[in-house]
Amino acid sequence: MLDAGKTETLLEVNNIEVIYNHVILVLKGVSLAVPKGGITALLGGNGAGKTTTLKAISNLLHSERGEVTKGSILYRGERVQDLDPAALVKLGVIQVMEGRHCFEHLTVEENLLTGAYTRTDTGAIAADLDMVYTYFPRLKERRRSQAGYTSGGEQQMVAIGRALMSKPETILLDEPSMGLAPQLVEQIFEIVKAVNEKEGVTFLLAEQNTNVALRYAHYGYILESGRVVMDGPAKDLRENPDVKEFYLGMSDEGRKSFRDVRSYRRRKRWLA
Amino acid sequence: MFYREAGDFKTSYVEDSQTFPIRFDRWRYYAVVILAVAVVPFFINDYWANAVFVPFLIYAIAAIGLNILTGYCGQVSLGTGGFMAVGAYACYKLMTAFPDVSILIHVLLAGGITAGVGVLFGLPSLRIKGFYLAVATLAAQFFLVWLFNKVPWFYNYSASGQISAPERSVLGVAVTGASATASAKYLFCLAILFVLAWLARNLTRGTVGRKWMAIRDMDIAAEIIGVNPLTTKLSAFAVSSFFVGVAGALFFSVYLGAVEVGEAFGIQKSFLILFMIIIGGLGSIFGSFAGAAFLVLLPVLLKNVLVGQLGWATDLAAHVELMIVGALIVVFLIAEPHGMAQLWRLAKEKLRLWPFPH
Amino acid sequence: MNVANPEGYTTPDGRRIGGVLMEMKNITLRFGGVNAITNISFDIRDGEIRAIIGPNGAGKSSMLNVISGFYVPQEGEVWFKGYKRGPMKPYQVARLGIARTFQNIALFDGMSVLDNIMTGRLTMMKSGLLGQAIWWGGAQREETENREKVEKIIDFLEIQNIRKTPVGRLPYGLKKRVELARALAAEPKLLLLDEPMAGMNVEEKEDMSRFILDVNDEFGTTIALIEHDMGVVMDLSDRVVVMDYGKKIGDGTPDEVRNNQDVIDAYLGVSHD
Amino acid sequence: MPDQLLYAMEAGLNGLMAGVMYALVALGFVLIFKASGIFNYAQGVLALFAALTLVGLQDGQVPFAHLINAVFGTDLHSFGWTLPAVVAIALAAGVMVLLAVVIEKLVLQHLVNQAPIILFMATIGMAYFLEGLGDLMWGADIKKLDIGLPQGINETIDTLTYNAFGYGFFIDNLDIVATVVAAVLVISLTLFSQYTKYGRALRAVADDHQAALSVGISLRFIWVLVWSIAGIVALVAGIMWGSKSGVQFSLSLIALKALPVLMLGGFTSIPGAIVGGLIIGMGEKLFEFWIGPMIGGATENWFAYVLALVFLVFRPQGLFGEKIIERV
Amino acid sequence: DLVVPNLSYRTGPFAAGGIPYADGFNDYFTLLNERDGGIGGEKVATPECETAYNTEKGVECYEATKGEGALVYNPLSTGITYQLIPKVTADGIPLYTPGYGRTSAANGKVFGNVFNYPANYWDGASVAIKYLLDENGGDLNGKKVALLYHNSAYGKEPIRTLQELSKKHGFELTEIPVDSPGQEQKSQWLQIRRDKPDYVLFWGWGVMNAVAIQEAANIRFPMDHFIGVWWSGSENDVLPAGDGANGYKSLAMHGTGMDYPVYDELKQYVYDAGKASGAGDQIGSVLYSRGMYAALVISEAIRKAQDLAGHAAITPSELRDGFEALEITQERMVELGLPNFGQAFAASCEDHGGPGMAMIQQWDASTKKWNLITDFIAPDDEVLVPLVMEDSAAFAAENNIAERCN
Ligand SMILES: Nc1ncnc2c1ncn2[C@@H]1O[C@H](COP(=O)(O)OP(=O)(O)OP(=O)(O)O)[C@@H](O)[C@H]1O
Ligand SMILES: Nc1ncnc2c1ncn2[C@@H]1O[C@H](COP(=O)(O)OP(=O)(O)OP(=O)(O)O)[C@@H](O)[C@H]1O
Ligand SMILES: [Mg+2]
Ligand SMILES: [Mg+2]
Repeated sequence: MLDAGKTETLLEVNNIEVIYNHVILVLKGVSLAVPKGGITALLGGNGAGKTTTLKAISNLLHSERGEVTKGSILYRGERVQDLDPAALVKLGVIQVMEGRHCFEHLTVEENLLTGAYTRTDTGAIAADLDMVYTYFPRLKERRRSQAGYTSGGEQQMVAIGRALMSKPETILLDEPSMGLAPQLVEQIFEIVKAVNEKEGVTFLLAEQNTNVALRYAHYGYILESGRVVMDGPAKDLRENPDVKEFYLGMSDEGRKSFRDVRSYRRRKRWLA
Repeated sequence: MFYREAGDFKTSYVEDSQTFPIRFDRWRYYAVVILAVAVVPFFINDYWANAVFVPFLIYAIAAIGLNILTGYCGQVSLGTGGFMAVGAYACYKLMTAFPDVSILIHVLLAGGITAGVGVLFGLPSLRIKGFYLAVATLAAQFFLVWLFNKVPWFYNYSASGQISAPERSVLGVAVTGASATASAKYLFCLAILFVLAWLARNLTRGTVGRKWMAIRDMDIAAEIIGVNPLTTKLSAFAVSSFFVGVAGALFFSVYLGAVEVGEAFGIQKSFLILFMIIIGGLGSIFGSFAGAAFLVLLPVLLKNVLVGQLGWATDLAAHVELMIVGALIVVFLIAEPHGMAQLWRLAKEKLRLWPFPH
Repeated sequence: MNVANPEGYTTPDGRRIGGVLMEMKNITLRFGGVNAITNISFDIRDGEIRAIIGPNGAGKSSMLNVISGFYVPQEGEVWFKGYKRGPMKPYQVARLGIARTFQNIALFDGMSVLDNIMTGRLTMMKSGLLGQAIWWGGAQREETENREKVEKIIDFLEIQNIRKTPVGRLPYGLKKRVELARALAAEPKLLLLDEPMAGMNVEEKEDMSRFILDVNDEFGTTIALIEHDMGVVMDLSDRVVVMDYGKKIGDGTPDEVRNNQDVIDAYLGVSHD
Repeated sequence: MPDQLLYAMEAGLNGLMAGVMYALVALGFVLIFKASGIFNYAQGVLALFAALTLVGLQDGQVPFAHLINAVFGTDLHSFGWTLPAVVAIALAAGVMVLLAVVIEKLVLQHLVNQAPIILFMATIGMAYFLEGLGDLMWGADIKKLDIGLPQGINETIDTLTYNAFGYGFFIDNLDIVATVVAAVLVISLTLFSQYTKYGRALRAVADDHQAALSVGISLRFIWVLVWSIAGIVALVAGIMWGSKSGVQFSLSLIALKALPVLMLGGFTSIPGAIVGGLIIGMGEKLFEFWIGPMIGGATENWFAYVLALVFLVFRPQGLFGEKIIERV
Repeated sequence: DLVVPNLSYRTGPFAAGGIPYADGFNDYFTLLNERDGGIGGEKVATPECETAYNTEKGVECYEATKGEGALVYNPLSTGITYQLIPKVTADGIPLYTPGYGRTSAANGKVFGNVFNYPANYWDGASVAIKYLLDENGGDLNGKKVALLYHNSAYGKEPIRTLQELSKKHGFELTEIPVDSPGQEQKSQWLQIRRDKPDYVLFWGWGVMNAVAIQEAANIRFPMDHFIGVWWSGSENDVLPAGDGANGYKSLAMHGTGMDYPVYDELKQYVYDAGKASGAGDQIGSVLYSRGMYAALVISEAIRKAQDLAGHAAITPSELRDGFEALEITQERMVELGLPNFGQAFAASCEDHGGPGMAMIQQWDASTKKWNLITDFIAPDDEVLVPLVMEDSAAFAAENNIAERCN
């Protein structure tokens, strides 16, 4: 397993603040370091700011009237905040957006091919297409369907496959497991792992499914209300009792049945 | 802190759902109403009435109408000019056929007739959506204009096809025709606008409004949770056309006094009113007012500055004016795609936080 | 327990489940060449929590769409409350007392949370266009009455603080909750939930589970639920239908399904417990 | 053959030709809609602007002469040259490309991911601006556009049909040229959008700006590309219509003739523009021919829209448009 | 100062017609100011206001200039005219609409403030038919005449008259409307090609003119059988069609070209002094001449009013009286440096419409010039007067107007 301390930092987020619509302050000073060749997980509850962080990195905030007002984002040591999102993809950073965002009117295969938009090596593209189809045989069956008509899970596969098609150096994955069948969730993380190990692709993933995420990630950050409240190597986080209780749903007696959680608990306030 | 919300506690849902829940807003609203009713009429002259106030009031009615259809119900319409023409011609026929009836009744009936026509042209909206529908509404625009131009019955067989408003009065005061005074015209339009805006506000805050907005935001989901798209869309067409029809009737009878259908109610009018609601803010009654005010005032202002103050040649000024209006529209959309109403909301949100930046 | 008993059955935790509320008979749904659903039959009993599971693209959401009248199956019959349902528009189905949430959140983005939830009550609000326009009197009274009901749901789901926020700004998880609130506002007899817990962490799933159980308990609402989190499905549901490639491959109690070899092969991969 | 039938055939044929002229304008709409989901109302004004620029360049008019004279008290009018048509067309095309760059920079870039209606409105704002600019640059008088295209009745067809039916058909030479040009445009644009990766990128952008950005499609590049092509198509339309009716303000109103075509063919289909054009052109001419005289004539404007509307009721996405995806 | 607002349109769809007209209008007053120091010692101000041919802007312009003490309005738009008729009547300001506007305003008994001499649309229609009668030896029986018109108030004006005339002279009238702006006229011209009318009369404005002439040339319609009203007979209309337009005819209610002594003075006092209106490139064109003619009539009315009132700074209502008492003789035209440019006429309380005569001009494409080919032809008042009476009586009834002049 990779150790964060030893490798160089590929992506660095320094104390950023994000404001939507000029008034809504969402991130209140978030800092992250993503090591090259590692899998870093970004955890946290609803509305913690995971998606916002990823969008800030990939420069997609502008199109949502959001803005990084403080701090800096460095990729390979260079400031990338002011780049065009497309330029960032050329640098090798690609994002899989939350909520799929397939191109509805394009077929599944066309969607995947658009992923390779920035590439010119036709032969390799075809090979990668085959690779994606081996990862997701379901997509091969539906390759000629318009993506808008495919099921939720199929769309999620398209989104991930599309990102893989661009042969990136870094992938920002926003909730990859959402809406996928259980064995597929494992499979996706296996793919992440494989791509990470074989091709050295760096991952930063935002995930609600903490359980799986912490099993595959090397390092984790926990975000609450726009602040990083805890970070550490994945295995340490897994052992942390608070994380266990709130993110893994385990009490001292092991996993509780969802039927038995009788009283609603107030969310624990982390010390910020 | 200038703007306070805290301290305004509501103890009932009625209070909570009133139009201006914040006391400060409410006062400002009363101040504007008093100004409009009790001060303006004493100072208004022909120029201000005919060049600014009367068109503003009438356009505001039309803008509210279109906003109901487009802003609230999400059905983009480019047929507004045509529907205004229906209102105008209906009013003309009624005025000349029943000269002794109050013009107020004629205007309202004209609105009703337009509502009927609106429903008819709204029928395709059940199948056709988005820009296809927008373009399809042009069928109404062109057809109606053609009809009023072609069938002599509509213009009482006059030689040129123009219709001219004879003098008619409300409560003994002339509001149409040459001898109507500036303040009479102004107050007549103001009263109608006031009542209609209030009705529109009621409609949009309750069940009907929610149905419209549901169809606008996601028609399929709306249907699945129990909104009947047929009646909902048609009710929006009907209500919207009613407003637009009333505006058309006033536009012809009170404001211009004589119109030629292709010129006064052409497609340019449809676009103008669409502009008003977009610049003002889709889905906002206040936005309709703001948009109407902006687009009525801006050209007058620009003209007075460029020609009156700077002494430019009129054609240069007109070209530059066109460019400025166009550029301002774009700048507005870039600055705030949700219109002036949203700018206003954001400003309030900022004020609430003032002096802290966030 | 005797699941086939037409009179209903009693769950292990002692809840009484009634007779058949809804029955799908031999449903087949095709899109061009794609068979989304092939000849599936199953029933939903009064008061139970019925889960539908299966791999991605199995046809689960399509099945919900058939129930809510959005898709019209080429073959098969839908029976509700003992009557065969004729061809119906979705909004008519809603008026029968069937409410639902959507897999890809379908909230009305331009409206506040409160207004969104109020739309859930549209089928119950009767005042006409004219009454609404005049507002004072009937319309206002009706609005207030319904508002009270909605406020109860808001309290119940603990979303008081976002009441007036436009839904577009909410994070994913809260949107799901608002959608649930909207469906509940309709006081449905049958509630259809399409992946209500996607994109939530464990804590939030626990909250959501509580809501679902309480709705079922307190209002006696029958629930049909699609979910990929097996923990949730196994813990909450009384009976489970399993679909794969549009076909039904299993139907029974969670325990039965969990040990069904076809289900393990097609969906679970390993047996979950 | 009975005369009435011959006349109808002639009217129908001319309708087809007129339809081609509409299609030329509709093409520009389709391109931009396909590439960004923007309903570009300014397309008509682009055609006007292009034609004005072409005439201005060709005749060596000094741009903004009127303004300059007013401000500096000079008396400029003309550079005193007359450029060959080809050179002037090339230069005008260059201006259109430049315009595309400017539009992207100043407007589109700032409106990424906005609702379609907002973008639509922005194009109307642009239309106003360009209209004012065009007039300010080149003056508002009617200008003659002559790049040497043939005009008037085609003798060959006249003689051929006369010999065949005893009635010579009137087909305008300019319309024949327009048909050839339109065919070339449609074929090459179809090839471009079908067989290059840009074609796919265009459709992706139209579906989802954000997702397109996220896979590395540069919206700026795509938009400049598409608006440039649309600008050049507008130039072609401007040349055709300008040769026919002179160049002045009303040229921008041809956009209104293109809308029903667009609606009928489908907003996203390049071949749809031409097929739609043919159907609309023929339909409105035949209607005017048979029914027009009974109801007072001048029916063409609305009939085109009503015809398209009727089609839409059966096919809400037009003949070849992409189906509107309805799913929950 | 004497304020004579110039409600012009130098932008919009009809700018090409509005520009020369406005220039001619301004330049003539500039000449009076520069050469004579105004009229009766009072300078004339012509504040311009852009209407873009749009009725709403027209209202705004009217109200804006009214405050400056406007003496008379001449909006060059039939639509705006209709709108201003009640307003000027209430405000007591004269409205002068030569060759356009509401035809029945010729009846001074009903329209006290409106003047449309020397000729109006119905006159024009009648003159055109008279000319055709002359061409055909006084008999139009069985001939086919098509009216191609702008589908608006303006274009529809001559229809009634022509219908009456067709009854009287036994020609067959076909009405062919063209929707504004009129860029696409294929159907109309195919119809003409098929029906083969003997003559086409033409009521167009703006781009419609150029397109019609081009299409006529395209179908090889004999151009000398194609006759436009005076609003369809300017250089703008024929130039785009090039040689094809050769022989096209139109009505003319005044002369054109620069062969008039007044141009020497205009050159001296206005053009060479750098005081020309607009770009100064429209001088001598048909519509320029028309604007100048309108200015001339207005200035003569002002002179008359000054005489009647006995002071130079007249009021609008004094000017109204001046219009009503106006008489312009050929001698006066000579004095003004425009011999034979316009017809002589005298107004009266009943008659606000003048004699209504017009000439026919023909386009020579090789020299790019309009040539007058007839003398002034008088309209058929026998047909026109009853029509005017009928229409004005209807207006009077609808608006409760009591007849004057009794
Ligand atoms: N476009 C926007 N405008 C205004 N506020 C926004 C916008 N997008 C997000 N927010 C706010 O920013 C906060 C963080 O949202 P974000 O989507 O980043 O959370 P998240 O951690 O990804 O949550 P989830 O797990 O539910 O996806 C939320 O409170 C949300 O309301
Ligand atoms: N309207 C449609 N047109 C064409 N194909 C469709 C349509 N709706 C669904 N399908 C296809 O039917 C199949 C079943 O889809 P459905 O959405 O029901 O799957 P699902 O079981 O809900 O999957 P998931 O768990 O991924 O949401 C899919 O392959 C999908 O592509
Ligand atoms: Mg998120
Ligand atoms: Mg699904």
